[in-house]
Amino acid sequence: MQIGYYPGCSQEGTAKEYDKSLREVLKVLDVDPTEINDWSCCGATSAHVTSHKLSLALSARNLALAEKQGLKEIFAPCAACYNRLLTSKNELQEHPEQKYEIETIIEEKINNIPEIYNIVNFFQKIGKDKIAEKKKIDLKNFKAACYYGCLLVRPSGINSDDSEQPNSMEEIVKATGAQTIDWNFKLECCGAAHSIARQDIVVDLSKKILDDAIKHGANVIVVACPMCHSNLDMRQQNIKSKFSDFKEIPVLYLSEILGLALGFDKKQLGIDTHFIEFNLPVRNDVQEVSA
Amino acid sequence: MKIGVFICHCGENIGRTVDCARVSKAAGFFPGVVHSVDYKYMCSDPGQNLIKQAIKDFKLDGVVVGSCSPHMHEKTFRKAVADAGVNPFLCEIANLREHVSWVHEDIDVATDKAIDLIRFAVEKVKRNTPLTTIKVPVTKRTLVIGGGISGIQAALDVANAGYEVVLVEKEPSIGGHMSQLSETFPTLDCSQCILTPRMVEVYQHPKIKLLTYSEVEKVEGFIGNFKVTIRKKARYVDDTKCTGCGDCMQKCPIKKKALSEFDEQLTTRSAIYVPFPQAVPNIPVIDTSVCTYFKTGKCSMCKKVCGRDAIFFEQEDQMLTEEIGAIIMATGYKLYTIDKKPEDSEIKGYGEYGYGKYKDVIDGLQFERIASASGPTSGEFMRPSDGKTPKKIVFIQCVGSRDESKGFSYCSKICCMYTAKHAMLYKHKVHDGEAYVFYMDIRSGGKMYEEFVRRAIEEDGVKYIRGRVSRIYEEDGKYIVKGEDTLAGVPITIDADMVVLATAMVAQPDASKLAQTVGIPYDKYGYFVEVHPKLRPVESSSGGIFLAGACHSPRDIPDSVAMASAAAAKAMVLFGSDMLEREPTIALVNENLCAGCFYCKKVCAYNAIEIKQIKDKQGNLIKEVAFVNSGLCQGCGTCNATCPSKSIELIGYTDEQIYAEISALM
Amino acid sequence: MENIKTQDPKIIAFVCNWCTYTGADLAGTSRLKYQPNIRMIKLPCTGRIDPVFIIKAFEKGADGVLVSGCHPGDCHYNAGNFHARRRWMMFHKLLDYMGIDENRLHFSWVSASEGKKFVDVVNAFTNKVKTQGPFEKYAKINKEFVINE
Amino acid sequence: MSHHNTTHVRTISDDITDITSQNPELCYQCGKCSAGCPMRNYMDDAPNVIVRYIQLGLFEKAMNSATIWLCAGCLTCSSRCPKNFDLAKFMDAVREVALRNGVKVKEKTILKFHKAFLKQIKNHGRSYEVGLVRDYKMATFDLFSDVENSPKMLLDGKLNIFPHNVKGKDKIKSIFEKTEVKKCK
Ligand SMILES: Cc1cc2nc3c(=O)[nH]c(=O)nc-3n(C[C@H](O)[C@H](O)[C@H](O)COP(=O)(O)OP(=O)(O)OC[C@H]3O[C@@H](n4cnc5c(N)ncnc54)[C@H](O)[C@@H]3O)c2cc1C
Ligand SMILES: Cc1cc2nc3c(=O)[nH]c(=O)nc-3n(C[C@H](O)[C@H](O)[C@H](O)COP(=O)(O)OP(=O)(O)OC[C@H]3O[C@@H](n4cnc5c(N)ncnc54)[C@H](O)[C@@H]3O)c2cc1C
Ligand code: SF4
Ligand code: SF4
Ligand code: SF4
Ligand code: SF4
Ligand code: SF4
Ligand code: SF4
Ligand code: SF4
Ligand code: SF4
Repeated sequence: MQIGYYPGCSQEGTAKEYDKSLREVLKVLDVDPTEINDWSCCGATSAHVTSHKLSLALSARNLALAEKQGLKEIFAPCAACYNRLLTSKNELQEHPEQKYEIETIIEEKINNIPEIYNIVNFFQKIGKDKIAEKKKIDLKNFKAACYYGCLLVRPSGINSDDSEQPNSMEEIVKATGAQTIDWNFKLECCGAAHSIARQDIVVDLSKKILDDAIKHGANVIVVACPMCHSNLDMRQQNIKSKFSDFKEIPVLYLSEILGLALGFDKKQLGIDTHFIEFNLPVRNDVQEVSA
Repeated sequence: MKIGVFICHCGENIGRTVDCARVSKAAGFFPGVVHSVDYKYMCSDPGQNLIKQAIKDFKLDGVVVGSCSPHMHEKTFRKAVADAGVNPFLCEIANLREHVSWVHEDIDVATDKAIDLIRFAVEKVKRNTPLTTIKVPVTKRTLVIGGGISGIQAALDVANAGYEVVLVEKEPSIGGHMSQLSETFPTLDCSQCILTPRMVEVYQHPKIKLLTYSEVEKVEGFIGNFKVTIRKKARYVDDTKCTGCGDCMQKCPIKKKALSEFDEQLTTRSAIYVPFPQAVPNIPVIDTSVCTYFKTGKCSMCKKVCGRDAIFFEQEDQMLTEEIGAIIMATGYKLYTIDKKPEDSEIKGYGEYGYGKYKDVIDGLQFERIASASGPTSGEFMRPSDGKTPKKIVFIQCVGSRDESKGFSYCSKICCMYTAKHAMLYKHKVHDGEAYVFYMDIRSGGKMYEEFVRRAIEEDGVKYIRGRVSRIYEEDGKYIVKGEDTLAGVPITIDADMVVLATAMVAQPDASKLAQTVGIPYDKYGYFVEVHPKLRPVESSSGGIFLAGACHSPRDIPDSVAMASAAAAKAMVLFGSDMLEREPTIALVNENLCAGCFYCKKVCAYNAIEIKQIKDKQGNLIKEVAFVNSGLCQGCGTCNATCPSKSIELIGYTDEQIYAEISALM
Repeated sequence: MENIKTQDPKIIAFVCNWCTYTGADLAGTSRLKYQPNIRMIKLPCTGRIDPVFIIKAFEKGADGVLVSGCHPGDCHYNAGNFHARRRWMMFHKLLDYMGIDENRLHFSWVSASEGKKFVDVVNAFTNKVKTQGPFEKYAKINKEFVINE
Repeated sequence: MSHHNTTHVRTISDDITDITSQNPELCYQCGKCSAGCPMRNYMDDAPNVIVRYIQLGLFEKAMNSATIWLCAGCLTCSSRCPKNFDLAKFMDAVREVALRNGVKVKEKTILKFHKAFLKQIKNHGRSYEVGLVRDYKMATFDLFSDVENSPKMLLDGKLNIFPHNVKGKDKIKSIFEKTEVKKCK
């Protein structure tokens, strides 16, 4: 399968392991991602909070590049990038006059904007059967809390998932043999936009999310966004220094948990670079299961 | 043709701006006009006599009156003309008051325009043909569809006036939603206590034919003359033998598989069942989707125990036809379900409130059942999940109503009131309990309604919080309700034991289908539409079909009952005479010209156009042509404008007449 | 030229009985004033209007034609005006072909309660037709046609 | 409220309508947005109150509120609003007009962060964390937060010492120049 790939800035920086594990996993699943040539930042939160046009233009440039490259479908592993690209696509399609203006700003024509997938939708497209088929290790001792964060399934209406009770990520995680838990805060915002400027808020919000997952019996959190990951993983340090009784919990990228099931080890997937040490036993007992 | 022209001064009203003498003089020269006069008040007795006398003296066979709007006195002048022996449809009115003297100031200009309008009326009347009003007989029987309080009330009113009624109810029992209610606002009297006697009255009324577990399949004909086909669904119980002893239900081994519709899924029922003990008729039905006999061929327990040998597994649906003169629609409503809805639905559901996921997040009707003395908890407040008495209840209003994104933009009108009632009933029984109501506005327009809501707040201590709730989630057996008090501007979080959602009233899911069957318009929500929202609120635009209760729009019991009685009265107005009179403005087909393309049939909103087969003497089909059913045709003329070969014409507004008017004006 | 342009135009209106005709009545009972050029032909419903009527009106010397009925959805006859509207969509294209300027034909919705709107519509349209000047194309054809007859 | 004979005077509300393509009057003040907003406890005015300020013409109050900067753009409000009012987008627009009008920003650090972030993109086309952190810290003098996290990131190779420059760098710069919101006073 061929697909356009919009990595997003974090993928080359703070979320290098996400990129790495994703590429490994896709290889096994026979997917060949084509990176958008010379893609640039989507503008993330900072663009849309300060200039509507800037945010549209930055996203539109990438969409135009993808189109030029002949890509019909692209996926963005970062929920924020995905959300920006999708929102821009929608606005350009709904408001032709705006599209015209943006085209002049970016000096590119936009005709057929590619289909945009988030990572969960994309794995859905690949199919949980395919994952199950290639599975080497059954992660049955995993009790995963799938964390969608605020942006992955929003805005409602233009997103294919149910925006209040999504279940798509659980479906994919279950294909690894892991159990998934039902919990309350899988959509609650962790405040990533203020991760640096208002750490106090982010620590509060992230703690609530982590506590809820732990309370509902999770032993690992699965995320589908580099921003979510840095907030839930890295910020556990800050939470611990503020709340001494806080118990930590490892946070994996969706691609990493899939990678473990496909037989990669922690280092191959970059899990060793996380702040919270991942030490759930991963046993190769597929043979046992089938026996 | 000898035409007389009569110009009215209307006192000064026309005379001040129009030189009536000049108009009358000019009209005298129009071809065909043999007599032309002006007079101070044409509609007065002397004025009318002037017309009658002129008809006699000049042997007129056409009359044009230049006066006020035809909407005002057309009837008066037509009658005068008829009294003098001329066909009333050979009288035309030129509107010299509303369209000339009152809207223009210059006398010359106004007079010129008046002359034009007279010329044009003269040209039209020349091409008029004598017509007679259409008379159709009336069958004095009423069909009431739906046996809720609206249908019951309408049926009883009509029957008590001495006319026959056929009442069709699709469920096994009549009673509708009112039978499920505990107590009713604003008086808090017991719903079943006031309803049950009415249900029995319907059952015993000699003029009412009650068809429960039945549905209307087809409606043909027109006002006064409908032919209705009704499907009586198989109950698998012979209603002539069954005594309603209930032995069969007692013995039926299926007890848990079917959820009780009447108790809103809070309890279960047997496969053979009556919806509730006071059901009318008290005759069970078998739910074949759960009955073991129908699934596997085994069991027959009910048949064995029935002392009356009333169980009849081989029973089939029966088709009945009824001759009917008037139809009253009373099919009521449904509640917006809080569950996730099917994909194809407009409704998106409320995931943020937990869909149907949380057992103690219930809707208004479920609350009614819990509060009802005849309900699953005998009226004791217990929450569905664990039977504990809820100490803190949150009520949320406008769920699915006033919500364009997840429901409907309209206000359901009754939920403010029933929520106040719910909170009150709860506080009356659980004195130390806390009740919170999240609302956006309180709509309590009605006699003693506002007082009722204030009583809940002032005397019963219900806490009203202005704001919509964003989310509910479960934590340690409590439901965490996240809201904002928009008056104080503070976020509010309540850990409730139970949450009641005042979900919207929505049209019956099959209402639009039924409307199409019956031939009445419905709105985008599926509610039936009245002809005029102010002056004809209980009539549909199809003659002889009336509307009652919540099938028209959300309404409470007093409103439903009032509407039902009004609909009954409208039906009886129809029965006041043996024949119906109708304006003869209908379409007529020229069968020689008609090519049988049936474009006309497609555009007719009243299904008035039928297919007629023309046969030769041997009975061989020569061709098919359009045929206008004069009972159904309303005279809109759309078919006339549509027909490519001009083979169908609207009498009174034929192409020829209109061309003559166009020519006369220039 | 200036002279001709301000000459009194002839305007024919096709209106439905239930809405616009009654709205015009209301203008009258409210004693609102409007320009006197309009001559109304009452029909049961806009659904009755055949585009040929309009052509006919121009052919007979009208300088402008106004068509007005109930608001969409308010039709006395359920859907008559809906059919009318569908017919107009097609008809608009024809107009150009027939050499009739779009500005000479106006469609509007005036309900029974919109006396004021009726007045506004009539005044606005009358002014518009005035700026168009008399419609002479067909008059010429007419003349020739009459001679040939 | 406009009358036939008065000419409409453009207001900030019109600017917001232009940016968002939605009419602020759509909001009927139910408060569902505020009820679910994750940032609600840190805000001074509830999000629905910001809309109300604009509806009432109290533009200064809206633009001076800390709320508009604390909004995290999480879309919780937008996806639950019964009127389909996109409040998150509306918040973006209020911030934008606040910047245009040179209003004194209540949450300075947040704005400084955004500016620092955008500067990296403007210069390199992609985000450059080291530069971002450097610029942001210079701007806020908040030199010591996150010291416990940065060394590990550097060691793990997650913080690139050098920026990645995209080829179309100049184009990006020109996009910025054409769209950056500038103070209009
Ligand atoms: C929670 C709640 C509490 C309420 N409390 C009060 C209160 O305290 N006081 C008050 O005044 N009002 C109250 N109401 C409103 C009250 O229920 C309605 O006003 C009333 O029931 C309307 O009566 P109806 O006969 O029009 O409709 P319904 O009660 O809905 O009856 C319609 C009947 O038609 C039947 N039917 C439907 N479709 C067909 C078909 N195609 N063919 C044949 N039959 C059909 C149905 O089976 C039903 O029997 C409450 C409503 C709710 C939801
Ligand atoms: C400001 C205002 C605006 C409104 N706008 C609307 C609206 O937009 N839409 C709407 O639907 N409704 C509107 N209404 C409501 C509407 O006016 C009433 O619903 C309606 O007029 C009620 O009609 P009625 O015949 O019951 O009473 P009334 O109109 O009051 O008629 C009663 C008649 O009885 C006569 N009468 C009184 N006593 C006696 C007696 N002892 N003997 C003989 N005759 C007597 C009176 O002289 C009067 O003619 C409005 C009301 C107000 C005040
Ligand atoms: S079917 Fe027989 S057993 Fe059942 S209620 Fe009727 S009479 Fe009694
Ligand atoms: S045959 Fe069906 S209805 Fe009768 S007792 Fe058995 S399961 Fe019940
Ligand atoms: S009646 Fe009250 S609760 Fe019901 S929709 Fe209207 S305002 Fe909301
Ligand atoms: S009291 Fe009158 S004005 Fe107030 S809400 Fe009721 S109807 Fe409206
Ligand atoms: S449209 Fe005319 S020709 Fe065609 S079926 Fe009807 S009447 Fe006959
Ligand atoms: S005049 Fe109207 S109602 Fe009558 S047949 Fe023609 S289209 Fe139908
Ligand atoms: S949820 Fe929507 S309508 Fe309600 S207050 Fe917020 S923005 Fe306004
Ligand atoms: S987008 Fe902003 S206002 Fe809306 S819920 Fe999120 S933080 Fe609150």
